[in-house]
Amino acid sequence: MAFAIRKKRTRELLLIWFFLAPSLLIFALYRIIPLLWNGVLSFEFWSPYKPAEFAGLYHYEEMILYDDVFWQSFWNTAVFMASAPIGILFALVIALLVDTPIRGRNVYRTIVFMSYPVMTVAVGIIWQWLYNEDVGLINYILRSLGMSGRGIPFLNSSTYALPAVIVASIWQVVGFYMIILLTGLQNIPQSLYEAASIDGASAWQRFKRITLPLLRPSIFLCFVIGIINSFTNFDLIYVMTDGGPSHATELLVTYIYRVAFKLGQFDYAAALTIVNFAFFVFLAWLANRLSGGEAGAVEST
Amino acid sequence: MLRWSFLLNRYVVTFGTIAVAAALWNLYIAFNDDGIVEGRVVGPSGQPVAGAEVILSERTLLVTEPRQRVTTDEAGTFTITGHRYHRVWLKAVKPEIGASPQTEYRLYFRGANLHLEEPLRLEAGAS
Amino acid sequence: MTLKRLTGVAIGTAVAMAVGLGATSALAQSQKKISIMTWNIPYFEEGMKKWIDLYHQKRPDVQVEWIDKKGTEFSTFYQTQVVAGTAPDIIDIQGGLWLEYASQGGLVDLTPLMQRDKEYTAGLYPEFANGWRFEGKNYGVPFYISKTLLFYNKNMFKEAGLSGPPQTFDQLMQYAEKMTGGEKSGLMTLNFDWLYWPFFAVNGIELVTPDLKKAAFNTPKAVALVERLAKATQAGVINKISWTGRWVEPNGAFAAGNIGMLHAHAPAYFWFQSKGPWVNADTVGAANFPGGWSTPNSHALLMSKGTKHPEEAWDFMKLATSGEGAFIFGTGSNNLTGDKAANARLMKYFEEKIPAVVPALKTQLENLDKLVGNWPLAKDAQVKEAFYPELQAAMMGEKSAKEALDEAEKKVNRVLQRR
Amino acid sequence: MTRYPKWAIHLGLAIICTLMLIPFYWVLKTSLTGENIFSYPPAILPENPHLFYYVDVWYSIPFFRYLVNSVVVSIIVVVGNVVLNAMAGYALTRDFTGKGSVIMLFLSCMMIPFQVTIIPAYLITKELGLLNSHLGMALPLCSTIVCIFVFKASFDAIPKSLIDAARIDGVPDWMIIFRIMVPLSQSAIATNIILAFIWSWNNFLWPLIIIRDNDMQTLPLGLARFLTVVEDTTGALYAFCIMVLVPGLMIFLLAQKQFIAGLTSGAAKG
Repeated sequence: MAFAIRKKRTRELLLIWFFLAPSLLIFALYRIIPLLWNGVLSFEFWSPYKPAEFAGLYHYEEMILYDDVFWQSFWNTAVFMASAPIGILFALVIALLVDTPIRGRNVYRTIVFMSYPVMTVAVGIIWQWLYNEDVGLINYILRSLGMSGRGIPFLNSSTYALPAVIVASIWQVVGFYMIILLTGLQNIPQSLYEAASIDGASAWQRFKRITLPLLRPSIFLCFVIGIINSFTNFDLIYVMTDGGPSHATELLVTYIYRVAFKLGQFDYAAALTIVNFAFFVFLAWLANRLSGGEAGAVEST
Repeated sequence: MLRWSFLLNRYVVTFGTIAVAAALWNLYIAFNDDGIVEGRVVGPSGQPVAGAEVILSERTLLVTEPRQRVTTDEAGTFTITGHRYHRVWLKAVKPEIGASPQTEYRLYFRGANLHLEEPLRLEAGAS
Repeated sequence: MTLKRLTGVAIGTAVAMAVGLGATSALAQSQKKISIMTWNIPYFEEGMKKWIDLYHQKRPDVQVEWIDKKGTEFSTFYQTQVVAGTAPDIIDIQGGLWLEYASQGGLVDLTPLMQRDKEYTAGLYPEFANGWRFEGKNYGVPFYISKTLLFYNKNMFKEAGLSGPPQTFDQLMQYAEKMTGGEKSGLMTLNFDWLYWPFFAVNGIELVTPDLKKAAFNTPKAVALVERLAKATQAGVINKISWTGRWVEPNGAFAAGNIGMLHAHAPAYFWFQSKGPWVNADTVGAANFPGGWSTPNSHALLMSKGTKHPEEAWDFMKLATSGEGAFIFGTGSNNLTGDKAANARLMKYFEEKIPAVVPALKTQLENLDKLVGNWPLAKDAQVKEAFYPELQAAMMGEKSAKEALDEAEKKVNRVLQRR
Repeated sequence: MTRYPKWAIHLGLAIICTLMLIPFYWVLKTSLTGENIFSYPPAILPENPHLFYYVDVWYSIPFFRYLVNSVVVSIIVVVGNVVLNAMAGYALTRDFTGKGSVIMLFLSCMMIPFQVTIIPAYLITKELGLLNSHLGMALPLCSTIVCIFVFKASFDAIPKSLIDAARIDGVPDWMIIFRIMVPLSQSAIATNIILAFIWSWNNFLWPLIIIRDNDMQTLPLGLARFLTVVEDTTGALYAFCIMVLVPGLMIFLLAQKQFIAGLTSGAAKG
């Protein structure tokens, strides 16, 4: 009997790993091996034209001690990440609105979601125009309302550029957030609200006591997506500002790309990649420590 | 009879409609892509001009290149056949009278037949 | 269940399509083949066909592959191909990108070939050919040429009571100031690569020492110049887009008719003409920058080190950059080439077809001894990256000129001294 | 659930939708008029709209060929995602040693930006002999982490009793999956289809790197044709953007019902 159970268990384990294998293989080929490659490269002097030479910690030293742009892009990435809650809050409001039993809510949902499937390049080009200092729509409206004399050069000022890019990025992803939150909302049993109403809870109390807690896994999933976004959102910045002006919108990912392919320092870019990755692993660990149960919720979403 | 009802879902209907529309459009194109341009050339006062040269040009990057030339008949009408463009420029010239401004005609597909409602009007003195 | 059925149909379609398409692309691999990679000229399709026909008259047995990439993705694609050992044989490069490849030994030294084919080499402009020389070796042959010049809006000149283009730098700034007001600003420049360097050259400022080892730009004169330019920028005399826009924004603004003078290179003309219907010979003038200084922004054809057929590739390069081939390119892309004879023919062609652009094109062949901003720096891209953001910060009023230049000097020196 | 009057909700949503739609409106308007978007003041209504920029797009690039390539790649990606993610998602619903590490591994893989993997990924694809092929373009996207978790959550939501009952009856594992779990996870499948389609459809840098053959290019690569510096291609550029957008929207609209339900089980039933 014990043998039979063990045999069954072995078969099950085989099945599990067989099922995981294709996905693991794809990730190994396209994520993990490249990451290891970067790891090796970061300790070498290397270019496409020359054999590699051992460099020790040269690149890491350069980065941490001398490279202001690295630090700036590091902070920009952190700011970008910290802005995720704004988008999520906005999405939450929309989700609550389209969750009400009103006519045409499917139309509203579709419209809000519509920005997500647009090619990022197109999003970049159109927002570039919206923000344009002389002819952009936003400045046109501001001027028509008499709120500013000369146009505000949103993307050309180191003060406004990063927030401006963040707004465009939120515009693009808010529909995606909304859908996630909306689905979370729809899963909350109506009976809970009814019971709370009978107990005389106000709308705000019901929101705080029922909606928010039960929505936590969805909100957390949004956060994860927001954080991924701040690490991988490349196209939008590339098109809108190319990291400028004066690196005001440089994120780690755009900086790595610039260093590798525009400045031809693949070895240095590899070191940046490793630090970028370490930064994320640290964040994940921190989130895990701080939120305990929440990370478990992400695992199961 | 019920067997075919599974075809009535939105996927089949949507893609089917698109396929049918595309097929119809291609059918329409097949019957109308002989590259025929028909029209008339008139003088400044509206009288038909015989023997005017009509030039069909294509635009390459930034300059227009003449591709075909025909001459109008007694009634001032002309017919160009076999063009393969989706944007054509037409201009009529008769040295003794003048020339019409080079005008762009955009078409919905390559080689579409074009029947000019408005005649090409020569302007005195222009060339 | 709908979804399941859909999935089944989808798999079938995908497999069928993949098999069908795969079969066609698997054919014909055994022949000798050279590949040429160009820089954002996807519209040159017809001309490329003519080139290949011409080439086949001489070498009927060699297949030619054409790849075209946009400038922003060009180096990403190329360097990936280099690592994989499948680099295109011939590449068309703009700006200083090639210097890095050449300094690391990634390009073929064309000097022996150019010396061998004297007749061909003699037909090229030596000034433009020398722009592709690094440490005494020629790595490229000029393909199409352009350099900066000053376009000016004649309507705005008239309104401001000005006639003719400025002759000195002070005049340039005065004119710009006169035309500024309301929506209008007097001056705009393109800023990518080193296109703005004539502003420094006309004031006698050098970027690096002659041995290319140290920064030489941090002088009181330079500080005064940067202060002046920054002040003009803050006052709107120089449009801010000069320091932030790339191509579309500055040229688009000029096309909108609100810019007095635009410091750009010749191809800009076609672009803003297509956006601004008002642009013609009577409304837009073209002149040399004060002092005749200009930054070349030319393209060259270069050969990758990994090429298996250098002779075949060299024949194609010669064909594309001289005689009939160069003429085909000039008419197909509205550019001047590096070949003197072809340019003489092209000038006639432009005079007949697009007379409005002729004044701008004429400047391209003048003052060839006053080209600046084309230092053969092995780390050109990194130097640019160290210098420009600081200059930009000063122009946007975020740093004082002194601070910015100090910082830039420190960074540029670090790049030049780093391994 | 709420006591706000309906007109207020409609008003709020109308404002939000307007904000979301303005950029779309502008793309659409410019694709119909081709005007210089850098002219001032901007024209709010299109003047003399026409469809000819769409015709230009069709002929400027081998549109149909690119479309077919895009469709093929997207189908491979969508099928790959549905099948492989379902398998991985199912595996993650079971208990086994190393499960925590696998999940951590998946999560950290999400954070490696594609841009830093270009060169090694290219070399690997070359070794696999998949350069210049549809499968080569599709493979890196064939399994995505977010979607694996969507499946896992959806499977988790299926009552254990149902599966146990089947097991006791001696139904083999694979049959349980295909006869019980997959039919009950239509919404997760819809989610996978939509997201995988969008990601694959808009993929730009990877096809750009591994495709040399003009016949193999996908639609987003056609973008370069409309960003040249010598021609006025504004109208065509925006028409192109619309033409690329439409299929994604269509898939969303078609699968919307299941999609919303799919993310529901994905997000909340943890």
